[in-house]
Amino acid sequence: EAVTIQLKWVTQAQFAGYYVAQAQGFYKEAGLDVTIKPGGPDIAPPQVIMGGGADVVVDWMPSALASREKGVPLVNIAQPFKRSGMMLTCRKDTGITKPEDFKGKTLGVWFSGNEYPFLSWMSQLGLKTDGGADGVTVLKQGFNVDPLLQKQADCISTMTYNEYWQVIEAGVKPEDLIVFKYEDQGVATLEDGLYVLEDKLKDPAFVTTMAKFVKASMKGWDWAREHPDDAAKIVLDNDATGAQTEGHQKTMMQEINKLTEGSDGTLDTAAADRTVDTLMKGGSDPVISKKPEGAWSAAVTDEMKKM
Amino acid sequence: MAAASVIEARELSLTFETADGPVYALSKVNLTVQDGDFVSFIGPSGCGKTTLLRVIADLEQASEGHISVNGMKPDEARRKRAYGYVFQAPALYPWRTIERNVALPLEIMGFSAAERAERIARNLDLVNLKGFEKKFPWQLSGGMQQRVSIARALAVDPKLLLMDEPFGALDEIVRDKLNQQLLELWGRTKKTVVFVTHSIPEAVFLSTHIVVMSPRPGRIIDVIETKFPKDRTLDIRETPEFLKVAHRVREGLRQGHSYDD
Amino acid sequence: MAAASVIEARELSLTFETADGPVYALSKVNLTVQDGDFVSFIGPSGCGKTTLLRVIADLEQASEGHISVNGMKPDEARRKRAYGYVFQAPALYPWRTIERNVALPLEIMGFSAAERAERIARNLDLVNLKGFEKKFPWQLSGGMQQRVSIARALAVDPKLLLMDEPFGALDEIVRDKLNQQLLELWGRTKKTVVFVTHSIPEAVFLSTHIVVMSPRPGRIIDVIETKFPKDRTLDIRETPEFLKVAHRVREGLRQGHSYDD
Amino acid sequence: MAHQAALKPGATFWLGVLVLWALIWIGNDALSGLSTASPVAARLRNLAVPAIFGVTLLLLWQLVVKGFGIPLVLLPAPSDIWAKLITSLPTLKADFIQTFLRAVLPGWIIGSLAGFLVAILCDAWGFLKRGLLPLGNLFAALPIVGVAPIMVMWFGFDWQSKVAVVVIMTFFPMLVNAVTGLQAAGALERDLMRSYGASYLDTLLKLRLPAAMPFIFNALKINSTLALIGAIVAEFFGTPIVGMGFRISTEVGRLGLDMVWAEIAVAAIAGSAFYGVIALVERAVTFWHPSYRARKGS
Amino acid sequence: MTLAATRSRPSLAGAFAHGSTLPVTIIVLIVIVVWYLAAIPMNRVLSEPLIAAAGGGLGNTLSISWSLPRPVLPAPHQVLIELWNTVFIVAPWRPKSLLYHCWVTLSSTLLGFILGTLLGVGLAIAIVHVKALSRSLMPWIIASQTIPILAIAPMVIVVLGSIGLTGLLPKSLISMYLCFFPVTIGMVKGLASPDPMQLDLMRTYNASTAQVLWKLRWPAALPFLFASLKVAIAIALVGAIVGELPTGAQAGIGARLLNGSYYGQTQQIWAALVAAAVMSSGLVWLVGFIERRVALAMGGRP
Ligand SMILES: Nc1ncnc2c1ncn2[C@@H]1O[C@H](COP(=O)(O)OP(=O)(O)OP(=O)(O)O)[C@@H](O)[C@H]1O
Ligand SMILES: Nc1ncnc2c1ncn2[C@@H]1O[C@H](COP(=O)(O)OP(=O)(O)OP(=O)(O)O)[C@@H](O)[C@H]1O
Ligand SMILES: Cc1ncc(C[n+]2csc(CCO)c2C)c(N)n1
Ligand SMILES: [Mg+2]
Ligand SMILES: [Mg+2]
Repeated sequence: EAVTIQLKWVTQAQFAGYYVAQAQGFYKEAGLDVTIKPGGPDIAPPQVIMGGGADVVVDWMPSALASREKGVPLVNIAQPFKRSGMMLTCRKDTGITKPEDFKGKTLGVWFSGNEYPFLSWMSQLGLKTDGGADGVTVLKQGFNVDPLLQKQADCISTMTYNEYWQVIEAGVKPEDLIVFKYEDQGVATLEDGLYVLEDKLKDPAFVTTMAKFVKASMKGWDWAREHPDDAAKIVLDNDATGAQTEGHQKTMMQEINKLTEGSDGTLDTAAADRTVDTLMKGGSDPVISKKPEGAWSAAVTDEMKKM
Repeated sequence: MAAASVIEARELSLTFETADGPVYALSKVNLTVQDGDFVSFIGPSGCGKTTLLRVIADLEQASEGHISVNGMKPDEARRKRAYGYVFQAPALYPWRTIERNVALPLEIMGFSAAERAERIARNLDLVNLKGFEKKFPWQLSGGMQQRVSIARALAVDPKLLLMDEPFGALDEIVRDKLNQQLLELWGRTKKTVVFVTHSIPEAVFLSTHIVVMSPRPGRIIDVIETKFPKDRTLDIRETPEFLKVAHRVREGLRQGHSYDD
Repeated sequence: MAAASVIEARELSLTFETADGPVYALSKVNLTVQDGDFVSFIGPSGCGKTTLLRVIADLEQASEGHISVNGMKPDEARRKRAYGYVFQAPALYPWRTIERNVALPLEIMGFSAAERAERIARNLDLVNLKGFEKKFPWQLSGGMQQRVSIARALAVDPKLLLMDEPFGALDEIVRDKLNQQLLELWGRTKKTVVFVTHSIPEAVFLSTHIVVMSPRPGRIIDVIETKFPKDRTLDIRETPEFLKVAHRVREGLRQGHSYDD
Repeated sequence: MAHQAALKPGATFWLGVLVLWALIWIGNDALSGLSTASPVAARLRNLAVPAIFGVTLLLLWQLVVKGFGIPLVLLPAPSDIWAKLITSLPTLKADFIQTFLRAVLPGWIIGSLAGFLVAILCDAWGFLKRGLLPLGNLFAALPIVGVAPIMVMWFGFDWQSKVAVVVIMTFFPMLVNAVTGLQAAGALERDLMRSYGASYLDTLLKLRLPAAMPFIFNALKINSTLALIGAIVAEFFGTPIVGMGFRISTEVGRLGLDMVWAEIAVAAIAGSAFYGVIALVERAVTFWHPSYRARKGS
Repeated sequence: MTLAATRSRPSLAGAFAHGSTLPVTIIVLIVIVVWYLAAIPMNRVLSEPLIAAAGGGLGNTLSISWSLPRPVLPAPHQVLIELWNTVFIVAPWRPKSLLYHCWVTLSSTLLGFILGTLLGVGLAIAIVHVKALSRSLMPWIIASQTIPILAIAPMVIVVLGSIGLTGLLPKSLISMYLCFFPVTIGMVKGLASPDPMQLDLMRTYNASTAQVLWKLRWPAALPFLFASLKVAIAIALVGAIVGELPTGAQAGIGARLLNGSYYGQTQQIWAALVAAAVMSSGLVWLVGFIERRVALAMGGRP
C-alpha cells in the first residue's frame, strides 16, 4: 500500500523516526510503500493534505487545530512527541531574568502557524505585542539565529534540539544565555503529531493502513533512540541538499530522543486538552474560538495495539 | 479615350488634425487617370503630392469626397495588389541585404525562388547596381538606396505604378537613362504610371498628363495633356512643343506658389 | 588668389572594408579649397561625394593621404566647430518640434535664448516654413523636412558650409529662390561653401569651382573654375559662357560615367 | 482528489459556464472593435473592455470555486475575499504603507537610478564598460532567497532591508535596458552631434537619452512589478509584524487564505496603478516613438 | 583610453582577446580590497569581544574579523575556500557538491526560460495584433505579476502535484511565470517599433499579418528582445531558485541557500550566492554573445 507523508520541515533529525523506518525496512515489512516529502518554510502541511498531496502529515497541534477551524478536518491519529521543545532564548546581558522582564524588549518569533503558543503566553503575562512601550516588540524571525548573535533581538525562539545548539555552535557560551521553556511556563503545546483527514478515517482499510504506518514509524523512533548516531547518519543520507552537518544532526538526534522518550504513539488526551486550554487563552485574538470536537481519534492507535 | 479609368477622385479633401490646429493637405481634388496614362504631379514642396499618392494607395483616408482605384475602393484595390509604390524615401529594411530587400515583395507575393532570383538580377541590373547584391543599405550612397527602392517596386511588375520623386537623388545621366527605361517599360507593358517629380523637363518628357498642384490647401490648378508619341526620345526636349508645355507648367507652378516676395 | 586654403586634401584615399570585399570609395583625391570659394561636387550616384564631405567633416577617416581643414586636422577643426553640415537626409530628431530642431545646434553652442529665438525665426522664414514651428518632423513633407535641416545648418552661421544635395527634394521655384539666397548669403558673409548637387545648372550657377567626380574608385576627373561675378543673377543661365561651362561639366560627367551601354 | 463530494455539478452547469464565457468574450471583442467618433465614448470603451474581462474572470472564478466546492484553504472565492477585504481595511492600510510606501517606492527609485547611473558610467568610460558591465551582470540573478536574509542581517528587520533587496532586484533590468537604449540612436543622428563638436554630455542629453527612453521605460515597468514582488517576498525572511509579505506568509501558515488573497488584491491594485502611472509618463515622454504613432486603420 | 580595444567579430576566443580581461581584473581587485576592508566594521558586533579577549591590536583585528565562523560579511577567501571545497573536492554528482546543485537549478532555469520566452513572445504577438487583447489582457498580466509568487507557489505546487506534475516542471513553471513578463513588455514595445514608413511598405504589398510580423516586426523588435531576454534569463534563475523552496527544497541552489541560512552556514550561503551570480552572468553573457552574432548577421554596424 502506498502512503505519502508530508513533513513539517526540512530533512533533519526531527523526523528521524520516519527516515529510519524507511531505511531499516520497517515500512516494507509492514507491506507499505512510503514516500517521505520534506517540508520547508513555504509548506503548510494542512494545505498539502487538502490538495491531495499527502495521506498523512506531521504538524503541530496549534496549527492543526487552527486549520481545523478553517475547514481542514484534520484529526490527530498519533503523537510521537510527548514533550514540547520550544523555548525562548535570551542573552543574559539584556538583563532579562524572568518573563516579566520582557516588557520593552524585542523578541523574535516564528510565525506561519507557530506563533500561537507565544501569543497565548504573552497574553497570560499581560504583555501587548504591538510594539508599544508597555508591551514587547515582536519580530518575525527568519530561519536562523542571527538576530540574537547580532543583537538585533533580545530573545529569539529556539527549539531545544536545533536553534539553541546553533547559538552554542556559533560560540556563545551557555552561561551567557537564559532560556524559557514553554513547558516550564505552562504554555506548552503538543508538537509533532500525525494528522489525517477526518472522513478518511471512516474507511476501515485506511485505519488499518495508518495503524501499520504508525506502528512502523514508532519502531523507527525506538530504533533511533537506541542508535542515535546511526539514526543521524540515516538522516544525513536522506538530505538531498548536502547542507547538514553530522555533528549538528547527532546533537539534534539526542535532543529529539528526549522528546519522544516513552511515547508509543498514543496521544495523551490530557496533554491535548492542555494544548486546547492554552490556545483558548490567546487573549483578544484567540487562536481557536471553541473547543474542537473530534480533533483526535484513538482509532488508529487502538487498531495498532490489536496488531 | 475609351480606356477604363484607373483612378477616379471626386471632390477629395484631406485634413490632418494636429496639436496646433488642422492642416488642410488636400482640398476638393478631382482627378481621372485612364488606363495607360502616365500622369505626373508637380507642385511646390508641401502641396500634397505625397498625400494624394498615399490616398490612392490607401495609406491615408480622405476626410471627404470619393476615390476609386480600378473601379474599387482603394482599400480593396490595395488588397488585390493593384499597384507598386516607390516612396519618397528609400524605406529599405536595414537588416536585409540589397538583394533581399528587392526580394521582399516577391517573397510576400509568393514568387518561386528561381523567379525571384531572375527578377532581382534583372532589376538590380536595370538600376545599375550589379555587384551590390550582398551589401546592406547603410553601405550604399543615398542615390544607390533610392535605386534599390525603384528596383524593388519594378520587380513585382505591377500594372499601376505610384512613384514619389523616384529620381530625385540621381545625377542627370542616370536620370535620363532611367527616364528612357521607364518610358520604354511603360510603352511595352502598358502600365499606368502616377509620378511625382520636381523636375519640369522630366514631367513634360515622361507624361501624357501633367497635374500642377498648389499648396495649403493642396489643390489641382492645372492639368496639361501632352501629345508626344509613345516612343519619344530625349531629343524632343529641344522641340518648341516641349518648351511650350514646359513653360505652361512653370507658369502654373509659379502662380500657385506661396513663396512670394 | 592669396586667400588661405580652407581645405587641403593630398592623395586622399578611403576604402570601406565590407564583408564581401573592399569598396574603394575615394582614390588619390587632391583638392584645395580657398577661403571664400564656392565649390560644387558633381558626379554619378555612388561616386564618393558624400564620403569626401564626411572626411572633411571628420565623420569618416581617410585610409591614406592627408587632409587639413583650416590648417588643422579635421578632428580639431570639428571640435572648433569650423563648419556647418547639411546631410543628404534631413536627420531631424523626432522628439523635437521644428523650432527646437533648429534650436539644437544653437543650444549646444551656447547661444542665449533671445538669440536663439531670433535665429530660428529668421531661418525658418528663409526656407519658407513660418507657421510650422510647433510641428513635429513626421508631420512635414519630405521637402519641408529638408528645408528644416537647411535652416538648422544656416542658423549657426558657420564660416564653412558643407551641403550634401540640400535642394534635392525641392521644386524648381523654391530651388531657384534658395539658390539666390544662398548666393547672396555667401557673398555677404564671405563664407566658404562646399556643395554637392546633381543639377548641372545649379552647380554652374552657384560655384566658383566645379569638381567633377567619377566612381569606383571615386576620383576627381575635372575641376572647372567659373568666372561669373559674385552678384550674378539667374539670368546668366542663358549666357553662352554658362552653357559652355555646363557643357564641359556634362561631358566630364558622361565620360566618367560607368553607366555605359 | 475531490474530498468534498457534497456539491457535484453536472455537465449542464459546466456547459452553462462555458457558454457564458463565450458570450461575454464575443461581446467584449465586438465592443473593443467598435470605433467611435467621440473621444469620450472611446475612453469609456477603453475602460470597459478590461473591466468586463476582469469581471468575467472573477465570475468564472466564483462559479468554479463554488461549483466544485473547492475548500477555502485552497482557493477562496472572490466573494469571500471581498468580505475579508472590507473588514480588514485598517490592517491592509498599515501593511500597504509599510511595504509599498516604505520599501517598494524608495527601492524602485534607488535601484533604477543605480542601474541607470552605472549604465551611463559604463557608456562614458570604455574601461568601465569592459570591467564593470560583466560584474554588473553578476547582480543579475542574486537570488532573493539568499540575499534577503543577508540584508536583514545588514540592515535590520525593518523596511531598510527590504529597500536593499528591491534595489538589488531592480538594478539589473535597468542596467541592461539603459545600456541597450544608449546604443539605440541612429548613426546619422550621432553624426549630426559630432558635426556640432557636441560634448559628451550634450550628445547624451539631447540625443542618446531621448532615443534610449523607450528602453528605459521598459525597465521602469518591469521594475515596478519586480519591486513589489521583491519587497513582499523579502518580508518572508524577517520583518516587524506588519507588511504585506508578513501578512501573507503568516496567514498562509494559519490557512487564512481569504486574507492572503485580500493582500494579493491590494498588491495587484497598487501594482497596476503604479504601472499605469509609469505607462502614462512614458506616453508623454516618448510620444514620438512609432509605437504611439501607429496608423489608426488596419 | 589607452586600452582601446580593436574591434573584431565576437567569438568565444575573441571574447578574451577583447581586452576585457584587464579591466575586469582591475575592478575585481578593487572590489576584493573594498570587501576585505568592509568586513572589518561589518563584523564588529561579533568580533569585538573576541578581539578584546585576544588582546586587541591590528593583527588580531584583521585575523579575527576575517575568520569568524558565522560572519555578517565573510572575507573573500572564506567564500573561496568554501567554493573550492564544494566544487573541486567533492564529486560533482554528490549532494555535497555545489556543481550538482547548480545543475539542478540550471536545468529548471533553462526550461523555465524557454517556456517563459515562448509565452512572453506569444502574448506580445497577441497583444500587438488583437485589439481586444491589448485592452483587456494587459492590465491582468500586470496584475498577475504583482502576485507574490512565493505566496502562491505552494498552492501551485500542490495543485500541480495533485494532477501528477512533479519534478522539474513545477519549478520551471514558477520560473516561467516570473520571466515571461519582461519579454512581454519588451516585445510589445519592440513589435510596435517599426517605422510607419516600413509598415506602409508592407501595406502596399497587402502583406498578411503573419508576413508583416515575420518580415518586419520581428527583426525590428530584436534589440528589444535581446534586452528583455537578458533580464528574463536572470529572472528565470531567480524564479527557479524561488521555485525550489515550496517543492521541499531538496536540491538546487535555492535548497542550498535555505538550508545554509537555516543552519547558519554563512560561507555556504555566500558560496551559493557566488555560484548563482556566476551562473547568471554566464547566461547573460551567452545571450549577449548571441545578440552580437545576430546583429552582425543582420548587417549591424560593427
Ligand atoms: N502625418 C501628418 N500630420 C500632419 N500633417 C501632415 C502629415 N503628413 C503631411 N502633412 C502635411 O500635409 C501637407 C502636404 O504634405 P505632402 O507630404 O503631401 O507634401 P508633398 O507635396 O509631397 O511635398 P514634398 O514635395 O515636399 O514632398 C504638408 O503641409 C504637411 O505638413
Ligand atoms: N559605410 C559604408 N560602408 C561601405 N561602403 C560604403 C559606406 N558608405 C559608402 N559606401 C560606398 O562608398 C561609395 C561612395 O558612396 P557615397 O555615399 O560617397 O556616394 P555619393 O557620391 O554621395 O552618391 P549619391 O549621389 O548617390 O549620394 C558607394 O559605392 C557606397 O556603396
Ligand atoms: C518560517 C518559519 N516558520 C516556522 C519556523 C519554526 N519551525 C517550524 S518546524 C521547526 C522545526 C524545528 O527546527 C521550526 C523551527 C521557522 N524556523 N521558520
Ligand atoms: Mg512628398
Ligand atoms: Mg551622397
